[in-house]
Amino acid sequence: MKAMRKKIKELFANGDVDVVLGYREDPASGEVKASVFKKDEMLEDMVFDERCVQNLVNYLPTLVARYSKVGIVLKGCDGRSLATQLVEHRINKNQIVALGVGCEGVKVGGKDADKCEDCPTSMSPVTDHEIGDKKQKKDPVFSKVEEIEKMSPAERWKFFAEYFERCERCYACRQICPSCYCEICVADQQEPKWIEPSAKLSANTMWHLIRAYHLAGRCADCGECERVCPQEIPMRLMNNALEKAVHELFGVRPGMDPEELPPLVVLSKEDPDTIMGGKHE
Amino acid sequence: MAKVGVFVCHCGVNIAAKVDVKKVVDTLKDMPEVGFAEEYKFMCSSPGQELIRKAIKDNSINRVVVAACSPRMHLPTFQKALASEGLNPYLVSMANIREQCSWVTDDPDEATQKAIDLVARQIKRVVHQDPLDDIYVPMTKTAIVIGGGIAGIQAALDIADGNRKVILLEKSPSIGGRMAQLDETFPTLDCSQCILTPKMVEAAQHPNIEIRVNSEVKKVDGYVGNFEVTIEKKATYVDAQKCIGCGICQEKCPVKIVPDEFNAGLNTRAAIAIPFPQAVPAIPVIDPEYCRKIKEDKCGVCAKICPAEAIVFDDAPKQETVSVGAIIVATGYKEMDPAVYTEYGGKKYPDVITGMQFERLVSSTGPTGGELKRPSDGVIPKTVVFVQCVGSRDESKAHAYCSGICCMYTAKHTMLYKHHVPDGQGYVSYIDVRAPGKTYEEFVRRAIEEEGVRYLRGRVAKIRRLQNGKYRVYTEDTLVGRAVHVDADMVVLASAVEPQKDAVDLAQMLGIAYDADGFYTEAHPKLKPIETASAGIFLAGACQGPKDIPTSVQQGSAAASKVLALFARDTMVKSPQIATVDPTACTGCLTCSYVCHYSAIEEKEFGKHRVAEIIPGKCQGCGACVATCKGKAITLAGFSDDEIYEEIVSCK
Amino acid sequence: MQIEKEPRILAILCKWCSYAGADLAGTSRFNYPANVRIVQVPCSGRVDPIMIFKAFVEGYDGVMVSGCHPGDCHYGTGNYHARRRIAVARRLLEFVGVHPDRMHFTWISAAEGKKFAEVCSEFTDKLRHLSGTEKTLARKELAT
Amino acid sequence: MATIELVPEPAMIKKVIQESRDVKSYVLKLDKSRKIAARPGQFVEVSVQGFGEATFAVTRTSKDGSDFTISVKRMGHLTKMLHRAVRGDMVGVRGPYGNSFPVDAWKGKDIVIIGGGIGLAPLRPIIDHILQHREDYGKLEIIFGARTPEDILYKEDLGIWENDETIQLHTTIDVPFEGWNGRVGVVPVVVKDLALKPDSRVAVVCGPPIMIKFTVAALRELKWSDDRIYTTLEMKMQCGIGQCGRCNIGEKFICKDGPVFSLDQIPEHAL
Amino acid sequence: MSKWHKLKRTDLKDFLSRLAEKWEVWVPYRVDGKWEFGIYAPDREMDFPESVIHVSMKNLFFPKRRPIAKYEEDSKWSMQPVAADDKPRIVMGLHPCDVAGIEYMDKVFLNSEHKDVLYESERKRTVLVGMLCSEMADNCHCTDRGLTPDSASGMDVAFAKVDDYYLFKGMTDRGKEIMQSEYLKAVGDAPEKRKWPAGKYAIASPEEFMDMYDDKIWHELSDICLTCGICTYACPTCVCFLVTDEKFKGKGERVTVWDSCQLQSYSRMAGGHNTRKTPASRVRNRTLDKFAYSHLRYGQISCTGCGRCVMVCPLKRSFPQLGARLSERIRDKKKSKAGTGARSKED
Repeated sequence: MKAMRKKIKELFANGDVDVVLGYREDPASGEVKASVFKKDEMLEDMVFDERCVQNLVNYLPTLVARYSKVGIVLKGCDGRSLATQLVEHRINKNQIVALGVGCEGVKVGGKDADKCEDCPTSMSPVTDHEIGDKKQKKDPVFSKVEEIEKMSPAERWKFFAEYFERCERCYACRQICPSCYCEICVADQQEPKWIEPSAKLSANTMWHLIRAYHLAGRCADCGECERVCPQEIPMRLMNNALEKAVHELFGVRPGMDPEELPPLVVLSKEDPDTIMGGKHE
Repeated sequence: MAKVGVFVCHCGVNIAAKVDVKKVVDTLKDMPEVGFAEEYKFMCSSPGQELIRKAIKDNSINRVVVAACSPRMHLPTFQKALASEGLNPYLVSMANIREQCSWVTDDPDEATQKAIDLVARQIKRVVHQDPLDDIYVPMTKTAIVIGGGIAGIQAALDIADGNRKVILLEKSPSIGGRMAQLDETFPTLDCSQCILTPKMVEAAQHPNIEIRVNSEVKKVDGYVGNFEVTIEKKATYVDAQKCIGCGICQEKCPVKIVPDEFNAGLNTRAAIAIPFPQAVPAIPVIDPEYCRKIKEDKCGVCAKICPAEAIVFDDAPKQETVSVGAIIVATGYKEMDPAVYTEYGGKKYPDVITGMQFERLVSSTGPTGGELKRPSDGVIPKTVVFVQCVGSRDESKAHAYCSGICCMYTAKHTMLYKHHVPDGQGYVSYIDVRAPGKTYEEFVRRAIEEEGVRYLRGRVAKIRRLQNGKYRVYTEDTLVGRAVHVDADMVVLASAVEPQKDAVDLAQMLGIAYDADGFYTEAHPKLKPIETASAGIFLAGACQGPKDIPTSVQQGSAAASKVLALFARDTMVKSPQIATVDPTACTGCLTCSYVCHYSAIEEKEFGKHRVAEIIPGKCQGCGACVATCKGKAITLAGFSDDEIYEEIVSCK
Repeated sequence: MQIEKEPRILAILCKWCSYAGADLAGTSRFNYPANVRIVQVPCSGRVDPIMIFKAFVEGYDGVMVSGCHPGDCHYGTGNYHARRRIAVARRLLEFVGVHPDRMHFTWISAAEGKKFAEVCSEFTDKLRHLSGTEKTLARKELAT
Repeated sequence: MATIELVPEPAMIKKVIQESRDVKSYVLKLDKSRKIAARPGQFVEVSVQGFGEATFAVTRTSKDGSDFTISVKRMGHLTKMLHRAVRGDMVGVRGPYGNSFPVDAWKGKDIVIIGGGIGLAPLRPIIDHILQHREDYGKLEIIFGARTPEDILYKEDLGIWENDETIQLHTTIDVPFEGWNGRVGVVPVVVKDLALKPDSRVAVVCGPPIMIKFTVAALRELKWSDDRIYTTLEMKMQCGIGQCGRCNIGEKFICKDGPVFSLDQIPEHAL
Repeated sequence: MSKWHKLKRTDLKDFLSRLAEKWEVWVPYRVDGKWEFGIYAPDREMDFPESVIHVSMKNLFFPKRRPIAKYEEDSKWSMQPVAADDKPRIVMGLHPCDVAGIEYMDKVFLNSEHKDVLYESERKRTVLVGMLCSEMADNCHCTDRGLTPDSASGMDVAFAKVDDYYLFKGMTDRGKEIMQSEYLKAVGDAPEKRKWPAGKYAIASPEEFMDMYDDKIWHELSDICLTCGICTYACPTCVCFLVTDEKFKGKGERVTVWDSCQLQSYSRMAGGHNTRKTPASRVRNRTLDKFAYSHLRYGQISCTGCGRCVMVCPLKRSFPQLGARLSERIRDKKKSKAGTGARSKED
């Protein structure tokens, strides 16, 4: 933490950053929230620990529009998220100073966050400065996905339909997702009405399928969609299912390489046709 | 909304036998979109089309659905009918109730029900169809001919004579191609060089032809009428502008160990050399692999001696992009390396040579100055065996196809041999003789009957080098049914005709199809032998398949006529069914550009944002970008989301 | 009517190969069940999985997508892109409970009329076998 | 049963007029005998069954009020569908809604109508009204700007106005165009060129946002006070009755408290 | 006035079952640990929580998805208004802030020349049985908004939880019928009036808020807001909606669907022009609408202090705190009189 504050002070002093996006502990409530730190601000409130769950990358586009240089504190997963944004020309890397911090895992509701289970790296794949350790981790397990895959189709649908039914279409999941940045989301488009605007099972199903599909190969599993969902819809599960799919089918883990194009726009003549067919093992 | 005219065709009994056409009309005429509904025996006939025209006039319908055969068959017919009445031709849609309904359904009730559904769906769809205007794109009336062999030269000359500019691209230092290496040509035995050189010179001097040697295609963008071809000129280390072609450099160059490609590797040449005396242009090229100055920074004799100071040791490859309207591919062939035939000792035995090597051995410009001496010891070969079909018609070892020209050139070789060595004996091992061209058969007969060449029917099993320096050729004579062997001084293998090594790379750059062997595929084997599936790209010569000189020349001229016909127009008409980006909805992620096969998507400034833009001329309308765009900022005219959505949801 | 009970199939076919293949099935009079509804697209690369999702939600029993064989795409590479998208879409649909037999993704060339008819028949058969199982995703009414 | 305000009444398209490249006018007649008595500046909500609703200014009302006209520029999906409509097609209509131009308060004044493109549509009823009560008003000046000659609307009316001695009409196009001999220049520039003095005039401005902004600036430069400049605002509207929420400027709803405002009634950011 | 009547807790189910014979009785249920409103059925776990539940009452009067007309696709025009539901209904367990929300909705939908008859019928068929609060939960701040947690104002019947019984009192004629119930015979003492703590989120006046339109603070207030729509869905007074047509198998419905000014699509016009493109402009709209516009329109600010927006916020951002922060800024500005500061130009 000391090292981080020191680094940030240095960056401010050198004029390398205008603002730094980080985590602030509210002295009153003790809650940790995303916050934009400015030069003359005390950095004492800045924290980095297991309470820093939120992915800050989502705020970058707004900030880079207002400041020319933005520093950002990144966990491993957030860094993956940033990588996916860079490759899609969402943010100009020159405007970013990426402060990778060795992440020891975060906690949601007092428990280790689910997303940390399959985390591939403690350190952001994109960094300008690295603070703390870099630990590469093993291949993903996707144990929760596998649990679902063991169910019969009807059971699976029952499981998801119950959640889809509850969706209020508040779009918190979309709004917090760095990768959901369409100018006009397909869910907001009136003609053709691929997704009807009203919150009902059929339209909600369309919404969740499309949300998950659009993130396939782009989602870096920051898990924010699920965390912010007021109805606790297991969106990470769907994201993970597709993360597992792109890993198995194309050998890709999104966000691990800031140069790597999303697998769904990569031309591959070598894919076997079997990927389109039948039950997968 | 909209007022749709619905026309259901009986197609004689083809549809009406299964589908209750009247019921289809009766069921659909009350749909709110339908303003007119009618059935007719043959909608594609003149009276059928007249029905449409009349309904447009009298019933002021503004959309048309024709339920008949496949749109692949008659859509253009009905589009014309609409256009003739002033209605935009893209406001018609066809319901395929013949190929996809009446012809594939057993039960008449089911067929009728399906037909109703199919037509209703098209009615819903057609309402969403937009009027589209054909796109006219200007055309660059310059052609590029890739490959400066005889086919390419002929094509270039014909186009140039038609008063259009041509770029003649050749990857080697001189145009001329394979024909320049040949001694005499069948079936007339006229001197190859003598008939080719004037053409080469004519091409060089033609004001409409720009010859670019030492150059290769690196990239092809664009589309018919507006190709952008990136050409790379290799480093030659000689300034072509300054060089006067005196040849003193190649004389003085101390490195004389470079295998001479022109002579099929039979001798060596200097590291700086003009490829052959009649080369066009007659400018030497330094081979950097061998040049001591370039490799070791020693020597540099050529530069010192060059009267024109044309040597540039720090030359580097240069890329340039040229705009052309049409492309002729005339990259020719290469002779197969017979090394796979280890039993023939190709490559191992110095006197087992290929057909092209034989050409060079008998050529007056060849390594021996036209005297036929065998490579190993310079002895004049008294017995020569010519082996046909080496690599051709032999699927197990090389190619299944027939190389087409070997029967004839082997016959020619035997004659040339007899002319050089009148007391020599030639043998030909053959499977059967294919001589279908004009006076070809007579030519072969002349070899056998007048020159006394012995034709042995059968495949050579093995060639063994004997102690005495002779080569024992084990073969058979199937006509008499026994194994024979011939002890020869030299063996000539009629090695197969193969596509160029980089043929597939070029095909992929051009986006043209190629067959399993690597020869380029014509658009139609009979009716479009010159065209490729890609508009504006034509084929000439042996790159499309083995060919002799007359056929190559014919194809060169044919391709030129295609190009000239294309250039007779000032603009190109392009289908308007292309994709467009709504810049207000685009986020500028540009992922669409990665899936575009035609590089048609570029970046553009839109206000403060960066957005994707589709170049209308380049877009071919495949829709890959549309499916990639998550925000649906891209619309493909003719296959918009609206139209497809309506088709999906309006099926009952 | 009997047709009502038959499974409904949406076939999204590319215009150059599979649609032509379907035409050839007709020209060659290879019969197949009358429950197939073909939507023409210029290229399988145009197929946005949103179409497949919508088809299931709108109540189709099965969805089939077919384009040119790999290497034969009229537009060069559209079918390669389609292959990846569809592979992912299939995983997602299976994951939320669509029976794998309800999806059929394949390549049919313009010359494969017989294959088209066979695929339609076999696919219909498969769906008939599924008639007892739940048609997941399919909405039943306007308000669902 | 009481009517649900948001459910439209059926109306039939009596006539379709192609005004310009991308603008069509529709003469509509309500199916029921109810008449649409739209005052100048009011608007209606027009529905296409299955495609929702959009807002259109009433651009003309027939004398007996039995039918009325809207002009539709092709923008989104609903307008695209409307553009496909033909005579005899049915649409849904709600309204008229909104306030109107205070034409009665303007009596005795000189009126300047400044319209850009489709922005002339809501202003045409004012002109119609003045021409019907010509003696009540002073001079009538019309400035109409279009992007190109192909974008000029209401050509028939322009012809009539041109020949009416009591009207001064200035038609302008944005940039030079082959075959166009008339005035060239964007509306704000024309306003400045004409050096319109406030005197006893009232100006009514409507057009694309950018045109309104600069025209207002030009008028202010010519010393016009805000209470003399009127405009009719456009924003995304849906219900038309001040309930759905989205068309607010501050506490005012354009659909209910507007769409007609004089500049002194609205904050600067509304322009 | 009438008196308070006792209902034994053990009699609650019988009481409700009896009511359900005539009315549709809506009560709070707990489903998967979450509260929601539903029609009373004896076998479901129900209770009356002390403070508001996270879903707002407005869904019962102005549903999320509300068909207003039906049509047949096979016809050029067949749009028929839906019939309003007039089945008598009791909604039980509303809190004073909920009632204040309903009163606000009345102003929007009923005090207008264009009355919303569907809303009106929902109101007409409903007897509001409100529950007086006995305590203020963490997020409650209705006292800052001029409400009293145990005020029965606007209710047809008021009730309070006391020890092992409930106290009921009929407030209006409509409520009287319920009071006839045989389970409400026993008369009890009026529930004790409490003194409620003053607010922690006092806010400035509507007029003062109006001056803040151009302030640069909106960027600060919006910088971590996701601009999702959940706070507006949960809010009892956010009634924005969109009108759209939905169809399936030849049948269509025109529906109103809740919309939210926090979403980017809300003000986007065909052609791309969007008057509220930035998050800051959307946060500003919502804040000013709650604290100023509503007052100028209807004479009542539209924040009832129920605290639901805080409950549901994915980032647990406190909207009342935001209002207080803004008010603080207003005070600071007044004090310093330093002028306007940098005017933000973002739209």
